[in-house]
Amino acid sequence: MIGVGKIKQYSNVLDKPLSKGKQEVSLSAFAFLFSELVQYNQTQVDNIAELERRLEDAGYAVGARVLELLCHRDKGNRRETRLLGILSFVHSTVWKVLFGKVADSLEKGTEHEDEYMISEKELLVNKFISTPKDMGTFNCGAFVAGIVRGVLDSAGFPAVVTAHFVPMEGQQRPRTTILIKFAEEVLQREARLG
Amino acid sequence: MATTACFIIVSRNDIPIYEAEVGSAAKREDAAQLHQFILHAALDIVQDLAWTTSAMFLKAIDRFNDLVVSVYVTAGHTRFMLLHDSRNDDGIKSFFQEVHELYVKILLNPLYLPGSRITSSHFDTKVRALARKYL
Amino acid sequence: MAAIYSLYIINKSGGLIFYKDYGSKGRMDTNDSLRVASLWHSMHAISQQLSPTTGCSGIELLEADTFDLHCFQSLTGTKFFVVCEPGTQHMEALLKVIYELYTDYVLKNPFYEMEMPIRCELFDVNLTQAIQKDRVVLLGR
Amino acid sequence: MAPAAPRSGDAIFASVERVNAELFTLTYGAIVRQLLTDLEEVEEVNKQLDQMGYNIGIRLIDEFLAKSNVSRCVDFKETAEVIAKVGFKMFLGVTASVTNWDADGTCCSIVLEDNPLVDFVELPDTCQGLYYCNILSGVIRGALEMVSMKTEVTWIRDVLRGDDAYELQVKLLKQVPEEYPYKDDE
Repeated sequence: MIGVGKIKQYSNVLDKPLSKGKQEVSLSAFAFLFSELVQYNQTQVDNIAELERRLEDAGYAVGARVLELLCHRDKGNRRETRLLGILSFVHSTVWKVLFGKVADSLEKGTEHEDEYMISEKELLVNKFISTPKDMGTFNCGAFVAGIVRGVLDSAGFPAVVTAHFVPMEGQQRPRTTILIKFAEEVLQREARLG
Repeated sequence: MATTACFIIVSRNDIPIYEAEVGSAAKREDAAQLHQFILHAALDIVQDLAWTTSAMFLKAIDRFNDLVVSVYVTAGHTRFMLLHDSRNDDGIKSFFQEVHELYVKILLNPLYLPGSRITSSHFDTKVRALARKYL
Repeated sequence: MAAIYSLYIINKSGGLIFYKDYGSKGRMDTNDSLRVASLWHSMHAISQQLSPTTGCSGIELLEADTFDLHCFQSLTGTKFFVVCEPGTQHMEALLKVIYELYTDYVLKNPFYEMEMPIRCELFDVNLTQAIQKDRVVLLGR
Repeated sequence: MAPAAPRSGDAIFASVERVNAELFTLTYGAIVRQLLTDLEEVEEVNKQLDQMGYNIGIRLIDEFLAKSNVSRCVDFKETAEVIAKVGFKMFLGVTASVTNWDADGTCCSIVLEDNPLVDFVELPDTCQGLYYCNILSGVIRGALEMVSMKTEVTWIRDVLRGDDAYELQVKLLKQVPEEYPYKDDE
């Protein structure tokens, strides 16, 4: 059998160079995989809140890895130490790598000091998903909320992160807003660092 | 080549996940214990320092007799700490940066739990090789 | 002038999983639409046996004096058929577009269970747009 | 309307919407991690991954047919060729080749040049029996079953277990004729 399909061989995985992040797969491949992730988790839970939590947990571990990879590869080994820095890292660097574009908007919450919102008219993971009415406010974007929390938590900015559908007038489809509510310690440190 | 050098990796919540005596001097068991104790003592200095700079390499942050503590903090606040007697800052920085690349690859393994002990033997061999090369 | 009267989608065992009518002509209530679906499923299958040519894949076009019926069956057995005004053009192309919308907004929806009736909001939205866009093409004829 | 000529995998891959492979790899890693926590038994995880692949395959086949204009495959040989040449490229952007045909053309191997499911995976001692990419075998089995081909898909070579390539064996068990059983027997 000639060496068909001989993959560049490395004696061990650590010899392999880090990927440049240029390789692609079809959106369909991701959509089918994500749909299966949701369906599998539906069989493991008995209410919607649990389903959202499980999707978030799945995303959390992705976030922790994305932070280290992107700060090392795309950010030249620089760490984010300020709140606006980490938020713009998520809103642009993370979004561009994972979803191919910068997020539509990053806003500070109006009512609360510790709230920020990243919104997306068409969140990639929700592109083909129609959430049944009887699932209320459930949003598969919980997976993305988990990724964001994973990035923020690992970077030292613990927060509660949730995904919400927000209707937009004149639009049939609501946009998805990722609501980030930072922990008290983050705001105190920000104040201290001045 | 540093005669005495002790390298540890500490997770974000201060749990050691990797240790290696990488100095050229003969290894003495009690020395390793002492080295790790010194490094742990320096942790709280690291905690505050890390927020004052966006750099990962924090250089020398503490001293113990003729031994110096150099630290490197990754984006996820995993800390590489080196107790050494050599003065070769550039060598130490390169050592940390190359270990960082290895650490990212370990972390990208979905079957590795972030913050748990690094048990990959390949990782250990490569770290010791890097130490011989740079320290 | 409602060029397209109605659209049916049948699963591979003949069950109706989607029915939509466009305007009053040829409107069916739910029982009738179910009956039409299984009737068509059997006719489509029998036609393969009757056909003199081997490897025939069943009726693709049924022309009657008051309507045409264009049918597309995927290799997986799902049938899409549209009832429209006689002589309407582009129906094969429209059915192909609907098939692709089905693969996107139905099969990639985690809340859709295979072979069951389609209740996917995104499918309806995109279908309406596809039919409208196509109707413009028809009117522009 | 003359059936359009089947499009090459490259042509389709270039024309469809694509995402960064890292999102795909990291999401798949999250799935495997979830299964390992939920099921603990590595053999159970292998089964569940295959089942999840099957669930994807029975849905993905329609997109494959819709986008590739593939008309009915003459025989299993052509089918395997189309899966390798068109299917893997169209969805995963990787080339695959078909080899090792048996005498009567009902069993072959599909060998992957690259595998976007895997980036820096190293099987720890606790996961030695794991077939990390087992979702792929399920996808092929599910997809073929929807076009009336019952198959058995197993791993022959797996880089994560020390082999030099990823090789799947696809064995045709039964070609299920799907004439409509209109004799009222059911």
